[in-house]
Amino acid sequence: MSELMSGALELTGVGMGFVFSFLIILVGVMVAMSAVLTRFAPEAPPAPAKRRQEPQARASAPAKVDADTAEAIRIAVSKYRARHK
Amino acid sequence: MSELMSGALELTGVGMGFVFSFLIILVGVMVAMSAVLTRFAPEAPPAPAKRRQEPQARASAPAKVDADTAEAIRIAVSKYRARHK
Amino acid sequence: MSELMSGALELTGVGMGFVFSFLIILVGVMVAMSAVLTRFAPEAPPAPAKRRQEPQARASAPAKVDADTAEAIRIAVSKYRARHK
Amino acid sequence: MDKLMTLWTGSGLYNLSIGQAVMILVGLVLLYLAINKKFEPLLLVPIGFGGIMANIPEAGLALTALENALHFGRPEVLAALAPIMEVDYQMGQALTPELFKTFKGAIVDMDAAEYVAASGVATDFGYSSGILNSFYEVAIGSGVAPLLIFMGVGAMTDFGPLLANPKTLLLGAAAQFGIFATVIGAALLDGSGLMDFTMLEAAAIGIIGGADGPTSIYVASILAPHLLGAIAVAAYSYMALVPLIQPPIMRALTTKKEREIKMSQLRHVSRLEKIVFPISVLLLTALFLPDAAPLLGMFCFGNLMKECGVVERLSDTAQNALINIVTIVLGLSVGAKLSADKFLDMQTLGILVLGMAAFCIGTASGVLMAKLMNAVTKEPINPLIGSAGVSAVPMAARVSNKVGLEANPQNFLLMHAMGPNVAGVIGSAVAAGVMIKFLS
Amino acid sequence: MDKLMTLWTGSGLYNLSIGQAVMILVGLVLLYLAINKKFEPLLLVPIGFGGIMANIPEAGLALTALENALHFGRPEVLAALAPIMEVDYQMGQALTPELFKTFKGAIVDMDAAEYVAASGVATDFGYSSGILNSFYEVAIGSGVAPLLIFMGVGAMTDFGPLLANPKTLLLGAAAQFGIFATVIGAALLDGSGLMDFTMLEAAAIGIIGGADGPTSIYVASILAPHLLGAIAVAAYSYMALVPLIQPPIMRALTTKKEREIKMSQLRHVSRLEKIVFPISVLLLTALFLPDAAPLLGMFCFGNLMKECGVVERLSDTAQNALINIVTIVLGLSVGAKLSADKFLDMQTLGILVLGMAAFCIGTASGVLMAKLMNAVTKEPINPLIGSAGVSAVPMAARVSNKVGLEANPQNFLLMHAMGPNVAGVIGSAVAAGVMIKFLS
Amino acid sequence: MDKLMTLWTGSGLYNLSIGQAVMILVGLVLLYLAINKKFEPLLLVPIGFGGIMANIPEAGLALTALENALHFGRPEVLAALAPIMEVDYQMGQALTPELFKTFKGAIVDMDAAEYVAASGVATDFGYSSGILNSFYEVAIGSGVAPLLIFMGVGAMTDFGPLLANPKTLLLGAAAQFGIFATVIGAALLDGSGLMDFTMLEAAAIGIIGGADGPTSIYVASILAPHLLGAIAVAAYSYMALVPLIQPPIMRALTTKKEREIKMSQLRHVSRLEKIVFPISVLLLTALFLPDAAPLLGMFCFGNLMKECGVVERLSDTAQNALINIVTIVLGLSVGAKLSADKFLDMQTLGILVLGMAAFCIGTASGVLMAKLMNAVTKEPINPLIGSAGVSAVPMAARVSNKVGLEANPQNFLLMHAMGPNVAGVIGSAVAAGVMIKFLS
Ligand code: NA
Ligand code: NA
Ligand code: NA
Repeated sequence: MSELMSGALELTGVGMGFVFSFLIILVGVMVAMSAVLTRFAPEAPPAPAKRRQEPQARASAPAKVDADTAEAIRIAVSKYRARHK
Repeated sequence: MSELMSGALELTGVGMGFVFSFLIILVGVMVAMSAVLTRFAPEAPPAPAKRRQEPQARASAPAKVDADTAEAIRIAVSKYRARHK
Repeated sequence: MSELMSGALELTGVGMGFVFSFLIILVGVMVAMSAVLTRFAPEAPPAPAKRRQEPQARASAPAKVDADTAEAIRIAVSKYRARHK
Repeated sequence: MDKLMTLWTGSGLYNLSIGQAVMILVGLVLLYLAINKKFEPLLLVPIGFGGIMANIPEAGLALTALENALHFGRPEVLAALAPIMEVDYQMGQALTPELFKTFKGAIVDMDAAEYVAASGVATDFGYSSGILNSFYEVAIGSGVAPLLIFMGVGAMTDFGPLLANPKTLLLGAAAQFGIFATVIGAALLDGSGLMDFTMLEAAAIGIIGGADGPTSIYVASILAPHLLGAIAVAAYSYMALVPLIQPPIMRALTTKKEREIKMSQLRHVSRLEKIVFPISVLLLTALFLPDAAPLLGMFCFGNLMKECGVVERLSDTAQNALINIVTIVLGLSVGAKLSADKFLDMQTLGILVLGMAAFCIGTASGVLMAKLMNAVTKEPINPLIGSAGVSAVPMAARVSNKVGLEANPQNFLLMHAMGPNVAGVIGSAVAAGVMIKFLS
Repeated sequence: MDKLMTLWTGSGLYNLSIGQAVMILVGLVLLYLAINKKFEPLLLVPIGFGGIMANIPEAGLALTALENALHFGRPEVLAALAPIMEVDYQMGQALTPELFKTFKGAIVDMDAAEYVAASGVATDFGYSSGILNSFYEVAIGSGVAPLLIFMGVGAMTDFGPLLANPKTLLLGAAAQFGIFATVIGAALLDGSGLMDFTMLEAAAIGIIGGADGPTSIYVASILAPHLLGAIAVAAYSYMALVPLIQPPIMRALTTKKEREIKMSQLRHVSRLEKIVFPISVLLLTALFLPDAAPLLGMFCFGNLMKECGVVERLSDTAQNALINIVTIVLGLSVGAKLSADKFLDMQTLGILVLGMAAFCIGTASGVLMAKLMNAVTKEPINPLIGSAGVSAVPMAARVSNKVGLEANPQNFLLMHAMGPNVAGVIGSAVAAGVMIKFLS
Repeated sequence: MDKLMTLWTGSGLYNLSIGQAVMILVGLVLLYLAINKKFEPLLLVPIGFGGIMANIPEAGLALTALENALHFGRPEVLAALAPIMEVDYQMGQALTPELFKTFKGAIVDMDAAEYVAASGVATDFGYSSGILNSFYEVAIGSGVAPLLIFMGVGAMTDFGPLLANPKTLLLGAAAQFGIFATVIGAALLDGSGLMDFTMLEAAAIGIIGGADGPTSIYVASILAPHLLGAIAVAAYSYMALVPLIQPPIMRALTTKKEREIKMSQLRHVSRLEKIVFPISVLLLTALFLPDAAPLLGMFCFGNLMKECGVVERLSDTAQNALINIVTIVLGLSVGAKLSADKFLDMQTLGILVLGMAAFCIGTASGVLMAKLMNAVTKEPINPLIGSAGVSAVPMAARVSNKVGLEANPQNFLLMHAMGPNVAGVIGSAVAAGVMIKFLS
């Protein structure tokens, strides 16, 4: 077996082993973290959760207005069109 | 005649010659290209053409809405003003 | 007194002196500038001032429209809501 | 007349080599694929255009100042360079092609001090490096561009589906087998005598199977910069071909019944979990694989900016202005590596074949891993989401969804496939770290 | 087995020093403060994350190529470096901790030519500088990043309130006493034998009292780069703490009656005045304090772009894409200076204590100056706006407003406090110029 | 007292030379023109402000580390530099103005290695390069900034009108005669003995007639960097003056009847044609004029990004964030070349006169070419669109339209003038390539 081939095989073994080990540990950490967070820092139920996000919601605020705006405009436009058809 | 002057004249001759040659060739290429494209890849008639452009028209879509919006708003505003004057 | 301490005291004296001198001169310059500008390049009264800004107001134009728009929309939305409640 | 002659002998038409003509065609093909076939256009438009620019004869846009000086090969310049580059040449000696080859070969043999000195001589004689070369040095030579793009990708990635179902990380792990199988494939090709690969080259080619552009470019720039052009082109082309490559493999390895498996709805993931996740990944990287720290660190930083919710303006810039600027420069830089003498080589053919194999094997591994997990665990997994483990975000997840819908029109797998999909990004970065650890 | 061993001996867990572990914790605390307590998150998120990355063992992300070469300390590399760095070492000699200390100490003793040569050797052996180090060199080593941020800040600053009431500039001048008092404090601490400070270090620490991030970083990078990490962290943390630090001092130094003082409405400021103002400041700087020209020049340039009204697109970019990109890079660069050996030091403790003192003294000076002005001039000034003279824009002005509202719910001080607030920015830059003039 | 003295002897007022005072006035005039008269403000605001900053005495913002070291001229620094710079000086020798002149003259005589060594010595003594100099090196010294701006301009250019009427390319060709006539003019001025110009300088000045900022800066940075400041200022000022310069010439060379010529409506141009066009230009450049490849390549790349329709986000960034950032840095960099010793020179006067001549001759050539084409071809061309061939996009096209409307209020020439207008951009870049080919 060539040196390159033995090197490739060794790299494959160590590499896949390490990738799996790392991601399995990560699975463990994620599960543990979720458990801890759910227990000690439970997210408030939906409604208050929304409220909590508000202080920093400035960026998304326009989007919200837009929904209303869109409706208002849709109505205004349809009226306008109806009148000018 | 100074060396600088003879250099300048030569540069002018070669330069203008080259600029014209290059752009004349480019004219030829453009004419040929348009002929080839019109022949072998004719653009669909206006209506389908519009449809073809739509997938990527997201960027210009707001502009279109704006036109309608603007009218709607103009009307709404004038009404509002009429009422509050 | 350590060398560091004497250096620190000297730096403080010179530094605060310079900061105050610089800013006092700046106060003088600002007062003089305002006086000169008010005298020789008085800003037109509010209305014309507005007009003067218009040529380059493209960037701020939307803001202006927005004020009107906002009102129009507020009305439209409230009407819409009233009707759909 | 003299000047006209100069114009003609300095023109591209007079100097065009066959290799350059072919590479210009390759560039045009890449542009065609990008524009007409929508093959990852964000990268392939700049790469294709840069490839054409790099092959403009005499312009030297992709060459360093020293390479430009050698290309024009004026005797006095060569004579000044000869002692520094330790080439046996004296003014007046014939300028044979062998001589130029010797000079070009001597570039890589110089140490840093000699290289600086030789570049200084080239500068003294008025040569400068081409614009694409400048872009390459700043963007890829420094390693900065792929990392900044990875940061932007992090800022666009939602780990919610992965957090809701952590075990899909294993699918992302399994799919990395494509990477290492390709290294073995390169060793086989090398053994067959058809083409030569070193271990470094084999590893750099394998990473194509990771299906992550920035990771591929980062690894190639460290392990085998001379193959960077071909590797980047292969990586992005195959990512664009995912919808063609994957479905047959997925269908071949699964039964209709397996493809119809419905997965339970994903649980809600809290904001706090999403904030803690990138920090956890960073800490694990710090503890277990420092060599993956540049890639995973920047990726997690981008993701943290997105999720923490207090730096929206930085997150927005990372996802837009910054990543776009870097993409333009990176694409042109990759194009700079598409010069004829580096690309038109049997190795490039090998890269294309091996890269394709890497994708196929990775897809298969992901699907098979899902089947294995089904055999072991209770909660059923639709094996179609395994193929998404190669990453190629979000294309591979969409492919899983589409093949799933074919089997059962009510079975929406997209969100489930996003888990392994982003897991594949982490998996490839880990694999990259292992390779850099052992080989660089 | 061999490779597994390499993986383990190269892992972070195996190499983690106590200092690094502590610094990673410090990074996590900074992230917590930034994300959960909203402590200047735009800077502290990147600084905290960068701090963690900088302390990943073996990754060397914050080290130069030469430092990385010394860290791994292969005998052949050391032997090649020894003559250049004038260290007494020969191949085969024992690699004692003292030897490494000698090598590391020799870095600062080299002149520019030797440093280039040594770095070249490190590069020849395959070492490269870490990504955070590259960011640091480009962003802070060149001095460019704090200046570009200052330009962006200028483009966001409205000098209207200051122009309407120019004498509030004096409040911004008085508050700079915090800076110089801190220098005296550092001298006292040094005299007490508790910790050592040089004049340069004392000055760099004092500038924390200026309460301007970019100014602090700029001055620290010139006068005491080794303290930059601690200084930047202190500066931004205390700026975030302004709402806690200032009110007690403000209340202690004022009577209820003083806090209730109503100030007359600010006059309208014309567009032309706002255009002429940054140019005037630039010219005064040119005439009287050229050393403040980089800081004040870029600041005034940003402000002129904003006010002149004809380059909106440049002004927008300076306030958004550009400042965001620079903030990301600057934050990570500052993080690079949070390595254990530079941060875990008695000096850092001194910096934290002195920085806090600087803020308190600056606040008090501003308030007292306002009271002094009230005693001298006719038009009454609410002394609460004096505290805004430390800058920390716009936080300090908001604090003035809030404390004012407590005393009289109808008394809105915000606009009046914006005058001294932006005056403080100019004042700190002037103080920085004086320090650079005498000490660099 | 000592420190006060230092402050005074280090102040700008104490050190201000007459030249610097004049240049600061020039900077203020540029700001006035930019802000009040709307003279190309995007460039002239940064250039004017940078010009003022560059002339702040003692600040050295536009100087390299070596220039700063020479400026302060401490004997020990000079003694260390003397052997490297091959200047005859020994410690203790009198510091005469001649000595400083010799030192400054020696800067350009050093080769690259000596320059690095001398800069290293300056760094060792604590001198660093000013911020404007850093910007200059990065933005213009590398050639990158004008090319990136050209890319952004390409992404904003619509070649539709040119594609609809290809023969208007000839108008863009004819207008380049302004460039070459100026070279002859410079030779005449040189012959007259009034001022001296080299061939390189004459060519760099001529390119002002191309009426394209980035092209002018790119060519000047290669052929005559010492004239860059004056050339850039002239180029942008005259572009702003196009509405004043062109109409009299246009009216003088045409009859009312010619000005009333109506042109037939432009045909529709397909998307595919627009995509193929930039690629065609790139290929022609590759074949015939590789030296124009950097300029035309980047220009075509920008245009392709715009037209291909699949990389909107890159195209948007090229037209906004990227071009704005580069404009800020480029403008300040150009300002760095407005130092008194380089700008206050008879040559600058010559540049201003010749630049104006270039614009006038170019305008006339374009108009005359249109008349010639009318004499030869069937389809009538309104000669007023010929003047748009100088480029100055889109100002010159608007001027054509306006003068046309004066003659016939129903005659809208704007779209017809856009053809020669963008053709002028290509024409200037080709002329630039020819000059670089023969002279660099
Ligand atoms: Na992957
Ligand atoms: Na301040
Ligand atoms: Na032109």
